[in-house]
Amino acid sequence: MQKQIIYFDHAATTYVKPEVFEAMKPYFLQEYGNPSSIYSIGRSNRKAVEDARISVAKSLGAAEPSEIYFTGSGTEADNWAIKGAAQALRKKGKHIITSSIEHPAVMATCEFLKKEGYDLTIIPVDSEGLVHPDDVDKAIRPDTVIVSIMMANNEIGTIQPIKEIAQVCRKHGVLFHTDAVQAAGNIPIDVKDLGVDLLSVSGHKFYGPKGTGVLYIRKGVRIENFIHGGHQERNRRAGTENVPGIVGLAKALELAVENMDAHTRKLTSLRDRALKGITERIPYVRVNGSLERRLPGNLNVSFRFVEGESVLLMLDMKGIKASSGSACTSGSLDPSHVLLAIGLPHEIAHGSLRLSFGEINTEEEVDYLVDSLVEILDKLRNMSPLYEDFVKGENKNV
Amino acid sequence: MQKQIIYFDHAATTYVKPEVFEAMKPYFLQEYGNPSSIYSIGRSNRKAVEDARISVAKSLGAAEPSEIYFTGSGTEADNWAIKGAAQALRKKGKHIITSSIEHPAVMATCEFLKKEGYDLTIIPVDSEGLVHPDDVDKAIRPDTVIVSIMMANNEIGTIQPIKEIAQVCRKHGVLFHTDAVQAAGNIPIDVKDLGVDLLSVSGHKFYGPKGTGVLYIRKGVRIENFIHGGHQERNRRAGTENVPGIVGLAKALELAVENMDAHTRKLTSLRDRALKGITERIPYVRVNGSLERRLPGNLNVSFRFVEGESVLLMLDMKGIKASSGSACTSGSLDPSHVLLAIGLPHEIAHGSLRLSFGEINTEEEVDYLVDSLVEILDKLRNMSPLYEDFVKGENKNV
Amino acid sequence: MYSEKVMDHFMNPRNVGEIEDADGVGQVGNAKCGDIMKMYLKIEDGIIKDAKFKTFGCGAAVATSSMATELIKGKTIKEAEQITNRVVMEALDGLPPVKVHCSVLAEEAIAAALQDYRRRNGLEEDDRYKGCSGCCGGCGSVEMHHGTENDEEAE
Amino acid sequence: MYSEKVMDHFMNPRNVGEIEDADGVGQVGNAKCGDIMKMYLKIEDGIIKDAKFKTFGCGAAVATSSMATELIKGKTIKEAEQITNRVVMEALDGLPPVKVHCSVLAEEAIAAALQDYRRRNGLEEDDRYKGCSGCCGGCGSVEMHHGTENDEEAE
Ligand SMILES: Cc1ncc(COP(=O)(O)O)c(C=O)c1O
Ligand SMILES: Cc1ncc(COP(=O)(O)O)c(C=O)c1O
Repeated sequence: MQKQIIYFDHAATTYVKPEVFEAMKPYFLQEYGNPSSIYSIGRSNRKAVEDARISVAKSLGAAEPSEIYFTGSGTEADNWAIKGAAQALRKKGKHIITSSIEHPAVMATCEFLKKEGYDLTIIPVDSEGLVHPDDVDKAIRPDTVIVSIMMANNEIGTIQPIKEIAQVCRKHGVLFHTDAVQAAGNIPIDVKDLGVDLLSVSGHKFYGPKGTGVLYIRKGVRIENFIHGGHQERNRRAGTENVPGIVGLAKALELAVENMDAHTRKLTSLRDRALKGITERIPYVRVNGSLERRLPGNLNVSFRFVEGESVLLMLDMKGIKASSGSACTSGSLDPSHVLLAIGLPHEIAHGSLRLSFGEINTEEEVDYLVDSLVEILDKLRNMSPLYEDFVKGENKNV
Repeated sequence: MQKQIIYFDHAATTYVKPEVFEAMKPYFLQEYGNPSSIYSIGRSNRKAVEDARISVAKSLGAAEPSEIYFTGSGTEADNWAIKGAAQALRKKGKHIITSSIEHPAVMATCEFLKKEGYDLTIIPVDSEGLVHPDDVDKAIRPDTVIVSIMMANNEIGTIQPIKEIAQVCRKHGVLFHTDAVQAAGNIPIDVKDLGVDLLSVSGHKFYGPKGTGVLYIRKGVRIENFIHGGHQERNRRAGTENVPGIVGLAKALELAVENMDAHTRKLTSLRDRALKGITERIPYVRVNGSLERRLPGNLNVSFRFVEGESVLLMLDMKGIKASSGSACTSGSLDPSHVLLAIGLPHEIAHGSLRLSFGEINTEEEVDYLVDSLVEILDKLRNMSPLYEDFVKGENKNV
Repeated sequence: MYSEKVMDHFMNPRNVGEIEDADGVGQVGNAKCGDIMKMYLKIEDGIIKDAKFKTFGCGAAVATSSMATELIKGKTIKEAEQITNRVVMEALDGLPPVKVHCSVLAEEAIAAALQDYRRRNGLEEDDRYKGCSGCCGGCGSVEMHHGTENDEEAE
Repeated sequence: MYSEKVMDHFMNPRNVGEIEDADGVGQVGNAKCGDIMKMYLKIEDGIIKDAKFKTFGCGAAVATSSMATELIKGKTIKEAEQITNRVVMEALDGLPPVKVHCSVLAEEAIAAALQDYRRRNGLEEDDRYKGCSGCCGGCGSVEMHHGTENDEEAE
C-alpha cells in the first residue's frame, strides 16, 4: 500500500486549480455583497458576474454574453434545458428524443417527463457509441419538442457528430440541446459553429468548483424557467448568484481554453501509453468506445472474467483512483447502461474500468498503473470461477 | 466620502466567516474527490458530506440526518418543496396556500403553479406583517396540497407563529412548508417542536457560502424530486455534491447556533440604538413590522417625502451599505409588495430603508449611520416636491 | 450601475429649488410610481433665463432633472423643445435600461412647464405634448399628476 | 464504505482455490448480476474438513466468500447450516446496505455445496434450501446458475 495518491478519475471530478481558487477567494471574504444590491460592494460583485459571463461566452463561442446563464450544477442545466423546452412547447407536442448513452442528468429527466405523459424516443448507438444523425432525422415527428444528445460521453469518451445532428434538428425546426459537461474544457466548443440551441456545462470537470454550471440558451430560444423566484440572471434563473463559484467556473474555463492544445497533447499521450501497456500485457481485454472520436483523457477497458469494483478496490489499495462506469451510478447493481448500449454482454460490462487522465498525471504514474493492473488481474482471475471455466474449456479444446 | 465600508445589509447576504472558509478550503484543493466514488479520496468526501448532514440535522433539531437534503440555494429548496409537493399530491387536488409577504422564491413558484392550473389562496397579513393561523385554518380546503408561510420576513423581519400554523395544517392533514432562509442561524429553529413538514435554509444568510441551501423533509413526507439525474442525496436531489459548499454551510450554521445568545443580544442592541437615534432625530418616520416578533438584526423604516434609492445611494457615498426592500427585487419599479401588504401607501413604501445588522457592526457605526441619515434626509426633503407641498399645506393650516 | 456623470449630478444636483415668480411650472410623474418631477422656468423674450426643479425619486430621476435644467438654461423655447430624453441620457453618459423612464420624465417635465407657460401667455398650445407617456402607465395629464396620492399620513 | 475486516478479507482472501476431489461443489449467482460464487467442500464424518472458493464479484462478494469458508471449516454440517448471511455479515463488522445481497449469496453457496454433497451421497435433500433467493431476482435453481451467460466472447 503506497501513500501517494494517483488520480485517474478526472471525468468524475477535478480538483480546483490554485489560480482558480485564488480568483474565487476575494468573493468569499471581502467582496461578499449581493450582486443585486445597488451599492458599490454589490456592484463590484455584479461586475465580477458579468465579466464571468463575457468570459464564458467567449470560451464557448457564444454570440452574446446574454446567452450564458449560470446554474447550480451541470445536472440543473440539463433539467432546465429539457423540462423548460418541454413546458414552453407543450402546445406543439409531447415528444422528446434522446440517446441510449446519456448521463442520468438527461436520462432521468426524460424518464420523468415520460411519466408525465411525454413520448420518449431513445436513439440507439453503434458499437463505438456513436449516434447516427440519420436516426435522429427519422425519429423527429411533428410533435417533437426537443432533441437532447450529449456532446461527449462520460464513460467511454465518444464524441458525437453534434454539428450534423444540430443541422438535422434545425432542418425540422426542432430545438436541440447537448449535454457538453464532459466536452467543455476538454475539447473545443463553438456554439455558433455547432448550431446548437441549448448546451450544458458543469464547472467541476475542468478544474473549476463543484456546484456550478452553465446553460447556454441561444438568443431567441424561449424555454420556461426552471427555478422560479427573484430577478437574477435576467429573470431566468432565480437565486442569489454564487459569485465565487461563477468567477471560478469562468476562470477555469478560460484557462482550459487557453491550454487546450497542450492539454490535448498531454492527455492523449498518457492515454495512448496506458492503452498500449494494458493491451500488450494483459490478455482478454476489450477497449470500449471509438478510438478516433474520443475525449483525449478517456480510456475505458473491459477485463474479462473479473468484476470492476474488485479492480477499483485493489487499485485504490495501491493509491490509484479510477472509476468503473460513472461515479454517479456506483451503488447500483446494474452494469453501466452505456456499455450495454454499445453491445457488451452484462458480465463483460461488469468488468470495466474507466481511466480519465488529467493535467497532474505523469508517464511514471501510467507505468505504475499498468504494472499494478497486471498484478491485480492476475490475482483476480485466479480467484474467478469464470476464468476457471474458461481455462478448462480451453484445455478441453486442446 | 469615507473609504471604510460599513455593511448593514446582512439580510441580503453575509461574508463567509474565516473559520467557515478554512473548513471549506481542503475540499477545493486536496480532498476533491467525487463523494459518489468508491475509492478513499471519494470516501473522505462522502464522510464530510454525511458529517455535515448530521451537524445540520442537529442545528435544526431534526429527528434524523436523513431528513436533511443539500440544495444549490434557498430558492431551489423553496421551488423543490412547493413544486414537489404539488406534483406528488396532484391526485389530492390543486390548491395552494401562501401569504402575501413571501419572498419571490416562494411567491413566483406559486404564481408559476397558478399558471399551470393550480388555485392559489394568498393569506393577507396584519399591519405588523403577521399571518393569523385562523386565516390559514379557514383557507384550507379538501383539495389543498400545501401551505407555505415563511418563518421570518426578509424585509420587515416579522417572525410568524409557525408552530400554530403547523398545528392547523396538521389538523387538516395538509403539508406545511416554511421558508426559514432569514430565520436559520438568526433565531432558534427546532423542526420537531415546530412540527413543520418542509423547511428551507440558505447558506449565505448566516456567514456561510452562497449557492448552498438545505431542504428539510420530515421523515415519511413524500414529494416529487425537483432536479432529476444521478443517485446523490439518496436519490432525491441529483448533481455532484458541492462538497466545500456543504461543509461550509454546516460549519456556519453550527457556529451560528453556538453563538445564538450573544448574536441576538448584540444585534438587538445595535438595532434598538439605530431605532432610537432615527426616530428621535428625524421627523415623519414610520417603523415597519412588529417590534416584538422580529428578527434581532432587522430594522425597516419609511421616511416620508423621499424615495428609497436616493437614500441608499447617498448612504453608499458615505460608505454605508443598506437596502431598500429586498435586494432581489431591486431593478423593479414597484415598491416592495411586503410594505404594500402591511398597508403602506405606495409613496411611503417607496421611501423605505432596510437595515440589517451583523456581527461585525459596532455602536460607532450605528451612530455614524444616524448622523448620516439626518444629513441625507435634510438634503433629499429639501429637494422633494412632496415635502414642498406638505410644508405649504402645513403653513396654510397655521 | 450609474455612470460617474449621473452620480455627480445626483450628489451635487444643479438648480435645485423653486422660482417664486416662475413663468411656467410643470409637474409630471406620481408618487405611486416613485417619481415626481416639478420644473420651474423663468422665461424672457422666448429665452429660458432660469430653470429650477424639485424631484422625488431615484438617483436617475434626480440626475436627469439636474441635467435637463442645465441643458435648457439659456436656450430658446424652440431649442428647449429639442431636448429629448435621449439628449439628456447622452449628456449623462447613459442610464441603465430600467431607468430610461426617468429621462422620459425629464423630457415631459420640461414640456409640461413650457405648456404651462404658453397657456398663461395665451400662446398656441403645442399639440406635440399630449401629456406624460407615463412612468408606469398610470399617468394622465399634467393636472392629474399634481398632488395625487400625496395626502396620506405617515405614522 | 467497507469495514476494515471486509477490506482485509478482500485483499487477503482466505481459502481461495479449488479442491480437486471435493465432496460437494456449489455455485450460485450469475454473471449478469456481476456476482458468482463457487464453493468446494471436503467433508469427512459429517465434518467440513476443508473449504475453498472462487468468486467473480465485488469486494463484498470476495470478502463474504472468504469469511464464509473460514466460518464453516471444522464445523459439522448441521453447524454449517446455521451460518446465515447475518452471521457472515456480523463477522465482517457489517456491509453497506447495497451489498447485503452478497452475504446472502455466501449463505446460498454453502447451502448449494452441502446440497450437492447430500445428493452425491444419497442423503435426504434439505428442503430448507430452495435454490438461491437471487442476487438480482433473476436466479433460479443451483443448476441454472452454473455456467449461465458465461459463454460470450470478449473481443
Ligand atoms: C426569505 C428568503 N427566501 C429565499 C431566499 C432565497 O435564497 P437564495 O438567495 O439562497 O436562493 C432569500 C434570500 O435571498 C430570502 O430572504
Ligand atoms: C455527461 C455529464 N452530464 C451531466 C453531469 C452532471 O454534472 P453535475 O455533477 O455538475 O451536476 C455529469 C457529471 O457528473 C456528466 O458527466
